[in-house]
Amino acid sequence: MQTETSKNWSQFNKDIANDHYYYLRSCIRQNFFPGSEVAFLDILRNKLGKTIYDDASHTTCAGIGYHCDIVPFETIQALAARHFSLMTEKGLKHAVVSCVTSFGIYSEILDTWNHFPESLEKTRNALRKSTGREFELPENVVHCSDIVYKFRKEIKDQAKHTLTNTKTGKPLKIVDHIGCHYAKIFPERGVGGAEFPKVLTGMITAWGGETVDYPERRHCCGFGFRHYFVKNNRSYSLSNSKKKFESMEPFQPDAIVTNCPGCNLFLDRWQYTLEQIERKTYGQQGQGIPVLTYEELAGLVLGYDPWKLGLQFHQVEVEPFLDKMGIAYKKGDKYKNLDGKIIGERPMVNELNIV
Amino acid sequence: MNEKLFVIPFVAGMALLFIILIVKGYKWISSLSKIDRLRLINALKSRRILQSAKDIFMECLIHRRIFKKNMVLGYMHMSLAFGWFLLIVVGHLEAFVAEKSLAVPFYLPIFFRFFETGKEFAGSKIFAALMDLLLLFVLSGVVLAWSKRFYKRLFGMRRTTRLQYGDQIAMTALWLIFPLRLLAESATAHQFNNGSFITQTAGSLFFNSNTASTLALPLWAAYSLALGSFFVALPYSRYMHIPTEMLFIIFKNAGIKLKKRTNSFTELAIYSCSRCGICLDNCQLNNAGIKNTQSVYVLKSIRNKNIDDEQLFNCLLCGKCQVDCPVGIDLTSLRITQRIESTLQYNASYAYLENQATTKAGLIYFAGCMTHLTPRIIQSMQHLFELAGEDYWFLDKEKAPCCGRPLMLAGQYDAAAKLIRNNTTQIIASGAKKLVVSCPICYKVFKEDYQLPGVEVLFHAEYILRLMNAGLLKTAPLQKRIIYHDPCELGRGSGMYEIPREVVKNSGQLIRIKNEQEHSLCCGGSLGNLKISQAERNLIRDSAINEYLSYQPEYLVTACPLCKKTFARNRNMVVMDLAELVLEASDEFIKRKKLKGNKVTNIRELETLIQS
Amino acid sequence: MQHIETLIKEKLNSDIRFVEGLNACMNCGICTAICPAAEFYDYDPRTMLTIVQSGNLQKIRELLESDTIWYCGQCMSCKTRCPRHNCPGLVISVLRKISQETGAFTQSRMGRQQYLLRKGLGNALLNIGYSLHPSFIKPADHPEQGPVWQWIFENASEIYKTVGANLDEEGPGVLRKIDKEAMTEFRAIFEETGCLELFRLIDQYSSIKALELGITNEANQPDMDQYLHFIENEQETSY
Amino acid sequence: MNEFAHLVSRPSRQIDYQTFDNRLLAYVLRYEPSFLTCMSCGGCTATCSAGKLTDFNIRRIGLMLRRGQTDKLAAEIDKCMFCGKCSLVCPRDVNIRNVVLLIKKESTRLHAENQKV
Amino acid sequence: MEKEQKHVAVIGAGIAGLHTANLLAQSGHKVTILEKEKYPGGHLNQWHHLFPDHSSPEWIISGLLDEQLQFDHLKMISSTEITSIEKNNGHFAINAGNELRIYADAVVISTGFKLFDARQKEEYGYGLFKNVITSADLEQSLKSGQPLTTASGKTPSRVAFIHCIGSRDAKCGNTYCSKVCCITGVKQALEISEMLPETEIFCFYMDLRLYGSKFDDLYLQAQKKHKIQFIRGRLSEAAETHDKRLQIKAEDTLSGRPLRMEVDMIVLLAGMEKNEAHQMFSSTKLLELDEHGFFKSKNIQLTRNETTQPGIFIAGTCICPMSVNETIENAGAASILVNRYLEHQQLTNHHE
Repeated sequence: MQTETSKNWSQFNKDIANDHYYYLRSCIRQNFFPGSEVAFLDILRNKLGKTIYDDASHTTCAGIGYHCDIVPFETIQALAARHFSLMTEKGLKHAVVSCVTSFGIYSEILDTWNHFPESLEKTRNALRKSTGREFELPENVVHCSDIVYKFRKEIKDQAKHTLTNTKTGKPLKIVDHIGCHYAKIFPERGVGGAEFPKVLTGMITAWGGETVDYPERRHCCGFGFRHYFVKNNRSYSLSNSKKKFESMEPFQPDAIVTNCPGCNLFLDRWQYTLEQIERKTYGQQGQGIPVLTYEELAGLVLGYDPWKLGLQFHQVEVEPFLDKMGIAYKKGDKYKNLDGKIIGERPMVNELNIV
Repeated sequence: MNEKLFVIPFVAGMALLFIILIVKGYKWISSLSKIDRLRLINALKSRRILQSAKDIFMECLIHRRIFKKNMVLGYMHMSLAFGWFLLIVVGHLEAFVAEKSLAVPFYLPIFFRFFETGKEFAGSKIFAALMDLLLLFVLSGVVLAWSKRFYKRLFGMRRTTRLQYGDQIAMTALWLIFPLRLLAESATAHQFNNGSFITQTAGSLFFNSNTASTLALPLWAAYSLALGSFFVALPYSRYMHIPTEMLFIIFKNAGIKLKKRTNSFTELAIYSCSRCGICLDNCQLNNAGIKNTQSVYVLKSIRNKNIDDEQLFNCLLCGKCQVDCPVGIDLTSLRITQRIESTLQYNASYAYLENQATTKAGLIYFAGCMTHLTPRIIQSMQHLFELAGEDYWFLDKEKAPCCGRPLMLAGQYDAAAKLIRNNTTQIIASGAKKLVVSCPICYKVFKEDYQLPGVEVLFHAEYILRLMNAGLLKTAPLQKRIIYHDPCELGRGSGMYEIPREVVKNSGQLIRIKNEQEHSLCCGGSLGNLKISQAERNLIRDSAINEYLSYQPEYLVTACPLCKKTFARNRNMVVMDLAELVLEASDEFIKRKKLKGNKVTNIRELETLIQS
Repeated sequence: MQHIETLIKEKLNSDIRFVEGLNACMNCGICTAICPAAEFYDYDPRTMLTIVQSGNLQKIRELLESDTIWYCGQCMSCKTRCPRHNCPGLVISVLRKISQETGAFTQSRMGRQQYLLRKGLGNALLNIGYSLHPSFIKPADHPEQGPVWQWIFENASEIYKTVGANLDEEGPGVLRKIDKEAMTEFRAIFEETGCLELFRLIDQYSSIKALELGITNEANQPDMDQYLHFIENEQETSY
Repeated sequence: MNEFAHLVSRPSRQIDYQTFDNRLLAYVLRYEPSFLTCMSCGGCTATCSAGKLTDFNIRRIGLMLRRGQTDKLAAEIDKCMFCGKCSLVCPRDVNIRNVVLLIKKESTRLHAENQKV
Repeated sequence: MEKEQKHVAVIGAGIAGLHTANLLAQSGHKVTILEKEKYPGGHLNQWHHLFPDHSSPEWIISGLLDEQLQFDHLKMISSTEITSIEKNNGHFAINAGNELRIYADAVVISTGFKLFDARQKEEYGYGLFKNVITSADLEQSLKSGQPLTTASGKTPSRVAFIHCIGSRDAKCGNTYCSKVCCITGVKQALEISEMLPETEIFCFYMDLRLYGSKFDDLYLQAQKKHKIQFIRGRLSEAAETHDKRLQIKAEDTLSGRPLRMEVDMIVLLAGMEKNEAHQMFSSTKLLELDEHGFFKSKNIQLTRNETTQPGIFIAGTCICPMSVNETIENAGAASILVNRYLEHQQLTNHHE
């Protein structure tokens, strides 16, 4: 796990495969931001012309279980090995991971196998014994955002919108939140390293936005795994997000863009909670700060319909941001099903943004 | 216009003074506690009143204590106080004789020469001569007082107190009273020839008939004014000590003591301070350049109600100041009382002391915090206990509760009581009959503030001397010149001077020095002072060391771990505790025996040897 | 007593993550400075690491029985900065594992919560092959999820479809149902790699603790539902 | 029942130099400037009589004072027995006993002041 | 017998090189100093004051240069970079730029150190936030005589010194202690405090390694007179706030709590690193380097100035981090060893 870091990571560009990916989904992103994964595949296939295999047979990486300490390291190694085996079966060598926790898990496992070959051998045996599977080590394991970053210019070329405030003509101010496990453990596995990662800022600036560096930018959202899953510990999670909001508040950002599905969830939901219990909002004009995934951001830039992207899944209303971008959307469509009927007994009212 | 009216300033001043004194006196007496009031009544009724009268005479008029300190200073105080007193007494006699009545106007004796300008009466010449003599006596005191302001060394003093506003008025008035009286009487004498050898001579020297008749009345008026001013200023000046001290002596002789809270007796003590400044020169803080926290200033601040912690806690509590206090005020207790008042709101929590294990033993050794910083003393004590075959429990060997005295010195008596309670429980539970301590700070508190029925509290010097007397500890006096330094808490604090000296004499050659026993110096390390810096402590220590060095001692022996630690930081002298000295002398004893051809390797062998 | 401490030592030294996570700590505090848990809990990764580095097994044992090791939020920020390449967060993982394997976790409030996680998250994994499913996030337990989630929760099948998800259906896609074969392999891995054994240990030690706390049914057997309820509601004494 | 009862912002343990109350520190430094030279060596704690009996840590008290953590400090200082060993062993000759006295003095005053408010 | 004049090449005209060259010239040797910069003096040219006496380094450099004037057989060639050194029959051929080739009987390397590039510690924001400066930058600023201000021209109300930048840090590959930064930090803190008495100054340190004579006096003075506060804890990160101040985070390790503070300026006490020039010597297998990339001594205890290659000597901070007075002492020691070597060589030649 030792990494020689005697270099400027901001000058460092990691190796990102160009095509033929194997897709590994994220538990939290599927649950809370399903549209993002759909959009990612669509962008890759239809906008960038890449092939990516979406396998029905892969499972969770059990990373949450691992960080909640109920799943041993040996287990997640074998689960990762199974995924590599599935990938090997398909003749693919480039894994693309939707979840930052999973990405951290894969990075840790590959690093361990590299430093302790006996653990790789043990994993091979365990996988063989339990499933009869064999596997090859992947050539390239990256996070989905790495791919979007790599093709940010191609996306810009097809952009329908830019990240500028259409009313003022000024770039939109966007806060990036990377997610701890993206580069904090292995700075060399993140674009731009751990301190000033470029993976999201690269997208933001490429698409015309302005990034905001605020004091607690690198601070954890507070997920803490067991700190969210156990109800009584949740105030820890809340407190850490609050710390971030307070720190970013003076900069008056237009939106937060996240790399990690968990962070996206917490930065969105804790704003609502803080508004409920402390009567405090951190965005402009008493509103919350919209929190978007990078896939959603790319989708908006490429002109996807906000409700197809799943922006209705967010608690903090995203409409102010869409308005600033000058995106035309139908307000009523937000709550409609595929047949064009309003879902639910009453249309959703977002309590947070009622002034 | 009635020229008699010039007496008005005197009469008014006198009346005002009496009213104030009566009011104050009533307040002081009435606010005494019930017990103290009973004590006072008993004292007034018993023969103790005679003792008080004697004390008042000796201290308030003769100023015996000041005489003891310095003859010139004593004379100055006596001539002023006793001389004036006699002037009043003899003046009254003269008036009674002249008027042949006891019912004379009370101002008459004061202005006798003015009113009785030509009358001859039995012994008038003698009275006149006597009164002149007394006036001369008083005037000599005034001259000395003047010169003291300019040349204090004559009085053996390096410093005198600074004056306050009230003091300045009263003092100026006092200094003017007698010269004015001399001038007024001289003028009258020149006019009416009713003076004697002084006034008559001065009259013809200063006046002609013209000036004498025009200046006499103004001079008498000035004299009356000076008197009146003095009386008015008196309650607001240090001269208040004159009436207060008398009451203070009566109270003190009645057995009334300073309490842990301020009361009327505290106030009385404060008012009794004449600000003579004798305490200033005794104070070793002078060596550290600290010039404003001495007892006289603290008393003044308390009286003015502007005492602060910086002044109150900047005192070694060594007790040197009160040794020479002419009024005999318990200055240390007074300051501690004030510290108690200052720290009354503080909390303390020693819950952690609860449930400690005790050990059954016949003797308890309590080393105390300070001894823990001088492990050689502990080692020596343990050696001594082994030698004596004691079954002892080293109470504070590992877990070390404090004795409580340092807290008391810092004014926190309630907190100290908690420690005392804890330690008492431990000591009683152990079933010990003896408690030996090697630190005078602990000794004082164990002796005075602990209730330890059936337990004898012994200072290690006492214990060692007993071992020596019982033949359990044999020493051969070392060929060393030794100065014994009296620790403040042991000497002035607990009155133990001779026992440690006996021990030293058994172990070496004791040199007697000037500042010893109750005049002994403080090492500067005192826990009583919470404000002084280490650098200042070093100055105090070094001045003591330098004095000791002038006797060319080989060992400086003390009986206090804190003194030892403090002195040892100055590397010019070998410093040791009594216990260490004794052990060295004991080794010497063994060595000498051995030289005589006997092989001694341990105590048992020594014992057999001694027995044989 | 002695046995447990020897066991702890063995387990520590045999875990490669421990070897990776602790080189030599020089107590600079860079980890605590940045640690989100150090700010909101009485927790200090530096001190934790110093104790582990000291090799004092009794102290390490106390650590395993304390809330301390459960405070870490596993963000691994400590790893980024440590000038000696230590990773307190990783050492914590090892300590937590040993705490569960030795039963020490039942001695602390935060430790006991492992039973909650094993039941909730553990069963979810074994049953569906996901850590989460929309049906698990019940609005009543998750007020922070807000009214939007309530709407999603109540209308999941319809809403997920609008964004192209494949909720609980066959084939690939978002939230698809993971097929039988995959689940068989998944569970076999859990069995083979000791995860199920860990679950059994957590269950076993937790029922011992329940018994110890007198949380039993009429047959004097530990009542694990009640125990679950107990640890769910166990409050922090103070902070 | 408040459904958000379990969700409160936790108090921060962080020493925040932007917000800390330095009144007590300023008072101590005014009357005992030797406290400035403390280098946190811990000699005082090692010798402390109270420290031998309980977890009382005089060095840490000095730090609490310097970092403005006055809330717990007042209660903590009450464990001091005033024996003075700390001052005697201090390599920088800090008059620790006076520091304790000053803390007591000013915290008592501040407490009284807060009561009034 | 007539003593044959030997030729010594000294590479690097910092104080170590200048002093060694002077001493060798005094012993009668012909000496050539090769300096890659235009002017001699090395890093000291950029330094304002030295510790512990706050003296100016100019007098050291000018003193050494004045001394040179008395030796005709001492010559300095500046603006010349060495490209290679070859050894032939116990003699050395030194190739430099401009087709220059010098033959020497012995070589003294005094190439000094390289200041750690603080940009590598990205988390401190050097090169990114204008109010983050290094100790070298501060020294330049002090040398300019201008009052110290923040980037926006304001007097800083709070300054933090951060110790151990690029030292004792495996993250940047330097696990050793640079030794002089602690005292430099204290000295600079004192100087700022003298200049701006109202400014609050904090030093974040891990250990205060004030090993030298009078160093601890400065520490005491800093605490006592200047109320400079020392906090034991390594800075974790610095970030710019909305009003362009800097938020820093460390642990106050002595109280075991994380600490946050806003300051107007951060001074990073950058450590000493191996010079790039070292690589040239090691790649040609001429000399060995130690694990930190400094030149390896033949014997670290006895012959600190001898390299693993007979005839090539080292002096000053190319061996390890050193203070100015240590460097001067070290240069003296080097000259003695060179003398001994040349005498021995003369004897051997004579016998041959």
